[in-house]
Amino acid sequence: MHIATDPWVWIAAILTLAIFSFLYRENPFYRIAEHLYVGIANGYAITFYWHRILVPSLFDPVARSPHFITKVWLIALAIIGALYFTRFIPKISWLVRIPIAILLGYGCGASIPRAVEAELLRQLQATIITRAHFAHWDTAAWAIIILIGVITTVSYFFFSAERKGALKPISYVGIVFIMVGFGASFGYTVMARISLFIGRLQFLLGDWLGLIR
Amino acid sequence: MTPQADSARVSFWTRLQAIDRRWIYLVLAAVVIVPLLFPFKIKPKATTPVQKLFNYIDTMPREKALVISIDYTPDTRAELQPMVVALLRHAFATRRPVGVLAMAVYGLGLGEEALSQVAAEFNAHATNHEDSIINGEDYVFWGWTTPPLTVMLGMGERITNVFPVDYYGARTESLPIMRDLRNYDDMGILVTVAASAMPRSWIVYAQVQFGVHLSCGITAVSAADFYPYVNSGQFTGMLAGMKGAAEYEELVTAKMNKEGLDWGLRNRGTEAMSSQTAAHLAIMAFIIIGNIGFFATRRRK
Amino acid sequence: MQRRLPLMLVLVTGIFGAVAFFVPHGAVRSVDEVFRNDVQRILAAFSLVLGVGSIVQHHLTKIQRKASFWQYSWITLTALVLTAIVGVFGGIDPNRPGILPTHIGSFSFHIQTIFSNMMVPLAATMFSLLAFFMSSAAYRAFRARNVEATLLLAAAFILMLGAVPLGRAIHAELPSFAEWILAVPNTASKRGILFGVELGIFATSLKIVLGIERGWLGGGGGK
Amino acid sequence: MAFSSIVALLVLSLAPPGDVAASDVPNDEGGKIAVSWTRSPDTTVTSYRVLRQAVGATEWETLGFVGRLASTYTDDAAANDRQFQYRLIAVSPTETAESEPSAPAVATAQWFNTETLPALIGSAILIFVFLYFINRARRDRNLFIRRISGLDHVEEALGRATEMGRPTLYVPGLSSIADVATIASLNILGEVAKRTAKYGTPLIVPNTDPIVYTVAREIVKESYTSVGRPDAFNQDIVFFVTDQQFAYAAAVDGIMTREKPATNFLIGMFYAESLILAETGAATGAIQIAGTDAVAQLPFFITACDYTLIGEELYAASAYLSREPLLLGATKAQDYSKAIIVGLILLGTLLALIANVSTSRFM
Repeated sequence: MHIATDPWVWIAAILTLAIFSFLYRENPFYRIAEHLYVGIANGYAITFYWHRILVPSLFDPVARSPHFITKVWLIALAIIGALYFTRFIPKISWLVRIPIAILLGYGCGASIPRAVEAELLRQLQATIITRAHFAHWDTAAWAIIILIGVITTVSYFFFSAERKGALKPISYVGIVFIMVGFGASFGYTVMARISLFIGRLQFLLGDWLGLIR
Repeated sequence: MTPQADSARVSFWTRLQAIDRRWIYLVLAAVVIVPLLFPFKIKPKATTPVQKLFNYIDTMPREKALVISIDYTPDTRAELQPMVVALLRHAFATRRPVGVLAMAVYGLGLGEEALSQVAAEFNAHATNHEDSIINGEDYVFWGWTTPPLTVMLGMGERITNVFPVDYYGARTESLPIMRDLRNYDDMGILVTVAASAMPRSWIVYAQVQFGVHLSCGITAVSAADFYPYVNSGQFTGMLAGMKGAAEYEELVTAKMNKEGLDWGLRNRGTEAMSSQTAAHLAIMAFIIIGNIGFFATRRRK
Repeated sequence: MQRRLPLMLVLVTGIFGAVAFFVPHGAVRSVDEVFRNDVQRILAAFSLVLGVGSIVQHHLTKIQRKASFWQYSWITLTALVLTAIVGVFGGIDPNRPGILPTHIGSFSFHIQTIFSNMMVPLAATMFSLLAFFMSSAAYRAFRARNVEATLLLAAAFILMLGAVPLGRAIHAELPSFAEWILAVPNTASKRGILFGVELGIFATSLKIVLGIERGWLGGGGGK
Repeated sequence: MAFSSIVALLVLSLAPPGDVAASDVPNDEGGKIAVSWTRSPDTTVTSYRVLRQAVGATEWETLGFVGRLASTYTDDAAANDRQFQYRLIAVSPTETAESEPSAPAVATAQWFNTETLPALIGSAILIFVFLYFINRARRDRNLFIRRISGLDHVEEALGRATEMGRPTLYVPGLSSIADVATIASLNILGEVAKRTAKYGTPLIVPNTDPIVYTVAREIVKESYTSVGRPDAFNQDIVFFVTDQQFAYAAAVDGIMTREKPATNFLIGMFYAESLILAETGAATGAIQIAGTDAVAQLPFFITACDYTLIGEELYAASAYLSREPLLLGATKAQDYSKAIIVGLILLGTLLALIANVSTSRFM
């Protein structure tokens, strides 16, 4: 058992225990650690926004670019970007809507046709059963089950008709598929949460206390 | 069942259910710590999606690059970092060019950790310039920029426009590896390792327009939600949670041993499997006992 | 003006974003490339002002009003300023140091060291608390109280057993049955839900571009 | 084999590649020409040399070499709107054979990528369906939406709280006002507040977002006055707790154990703290109705709560209650879009099985 000597490993271990202390009950150590986390995260983000976007894509080109038109173009963009600061100036805070509109508009516009292709058409196409599926019995059976599952799940979330007649059994089969799907997510979520806790113990018992190899 | 025995049984179960949740925390902690100190060996058997990704990377043409996108943050590092390390070892062991980028700014530090760790592992055993792993020749760490749309669409045209400068600050045009790594066409596969919906954006923006081959390493929480993309062929296989990481580690270690690179490297994912198993059984026991208590008391009310 | 200009901008950039997908012609493609690599990137760089600005404003008002736990706000602000100074002036790449030296003797406080030894443990441990909440909820709340919950728990048990060697011990086929549940019924139900979610995203994007949905204007604080 | 053909084999040396063709690569911004040919029958060929000549120029320039199995080559350096001719030379260890030059070809840029046609049609149909229903919803507020069974459970749960004379707790989720789930939750809160006002059961609404808090207070006050009980409304029904995720969960746990509400509503956007809320609620024996579109939290709510509104059911319930044109129109439009999708799947399967059309475009 050889305890770590690096001061930083001790700092990391103390912060880990401070967060775990919440399990006993909410306390000052936990609050300190939580507020520290928010501060460091934002300081880290500022660093990389500065070094990896503003410097290489704005300051360098403006300083070094031979063409005057590029300088004017980039400075104009920087001015529009600076409008974000107006968010905190009450009288003219509506100006922040201009940069937001440009980013939001392009993002929504770009996603519409692409998502229709990737999420609707491709997934729809993958549900269609073709003769290729009948090459052997299991691919055929699974393709049929998936087709039924997709149609009944979609029908469960159909609100324009009362759940009477054919829709009643279809919705029932749909909820069975949905619940088996959520069961699969539930089982894997349990697995995920445990892994995160194991990761922290691998640090505490390994790197800090040196108990495990 | 006499009334007294009946009420005794009910009061036992209600008391058992009402115990303080911190006792349950202690039980869970013990169940995880003990197997960490005294692990029992577990050989995870590769499931189909993991095998599919491994076979694809193994049989990719030699000059095609393996690109890894770090789309997760330190929150889910325990599950996803072992995947990145295993993928890097697989690529370096088979002498493939590697490109790494991060779509989450907090993924940068994780990318740096994984790359320096695996490069050091290989360089420790390298004898000459040929087998050592050199930044700028064998791998490039493009770093991060935003918004995601600029990256995903821009890398289909020219990567050096999207990443003029790499993580370390060097100009990307000057790096030798970038000569034949211009855009998606020079990539064998791009693996998005993520905890959130970023893989969906890679499909919607990168694959639809440029047809790049994609796969994903995902936390077990969202794994079930991505199976439709594996089924439709949009993802070529998938690594799900720490179990997926352990399976891929197993395949890579076996491959490296076969190629005479048996360096006894640590596999974080596999090491956690014994605790993972114990904790699973504990959670299942909690649910079963809880439900027995529930049904025992319910009949009484 | 406060509403018409942003709504017009959203419409124009929205239509351009969609059209750029359909037109391979060089004229449109080069404008799209300039728009993505210059306009989007520089505006997004400044968007951090919104995030950091609102956090600083939130904590400053908390300190001003002496709201509950206001003292802790000083920790967030100082941590933010110190990390930013070390990062911006200390530089990112150890062999390309910035103006500020990032180590005193052997004790280095380089941005990557701060990241690995402060941010990783804080973030990772915060998330690993969930394992505990999960275990106590498993014991005291997850009940097979109706048909749906019973189905869910049954499928979850098969999955969890399939993931551990005990599963193989119970029945050789259990792990592959667990894999089958994920690959077939789960794929079907998640694909069905995916169609609904995608139509929801499509509706929201369309309403924003056409100016039907105006909630985002609120973010600007104006009328 | 006739003597003459043997002689022919000896004398005529290598057979050149045949029918060389060149055409513009479609769906691009120009600059690319695809060259194709049939491989030379001789097995001794080791590679092919690709040559190009601009129409009107004299000499041929070599573009590159391809292996003996190749039968296509893409010239990605052809200037737009200029005519080029291509020729192949089959190379074997001992000799070479030249092919006939191809017909001239021109690289052009296209204004529409034909491969995106399905996406264009799909988007157009969906845009039409959505705009149609949003307009109809603006004119006719009672477009039919079935009553979500979840709302009957809300009714029962409120009845139980009234019988036992214990308060009702309503948690509107942890997200901001911009989140669709929060808006849906506030619509349902309005309905719940009307009943608690009528039956006189105490209502508790803790908040984490200042804007959601102010909106929620207005909704509850309006519900109380609309039922004719403005007197029953007081300022501490709806209150702001904290914006810290886990501190909020701890505070609501305190309310659940102290006030012992008979009914808990957990409706809106939830994150990891949903486990703590649902667990404490279950432990206090309250009837719990949940509703969220947070896919990661749904499995926990389903097993921990008595009834759960799953994803879109939450939106439909809010549209059903509020009859707000945007929500109503969107729900109806999504219903009909789903019907189209199911129709296409069934039609596609029928066509694929009968006409053996393979959909391998991407498989």
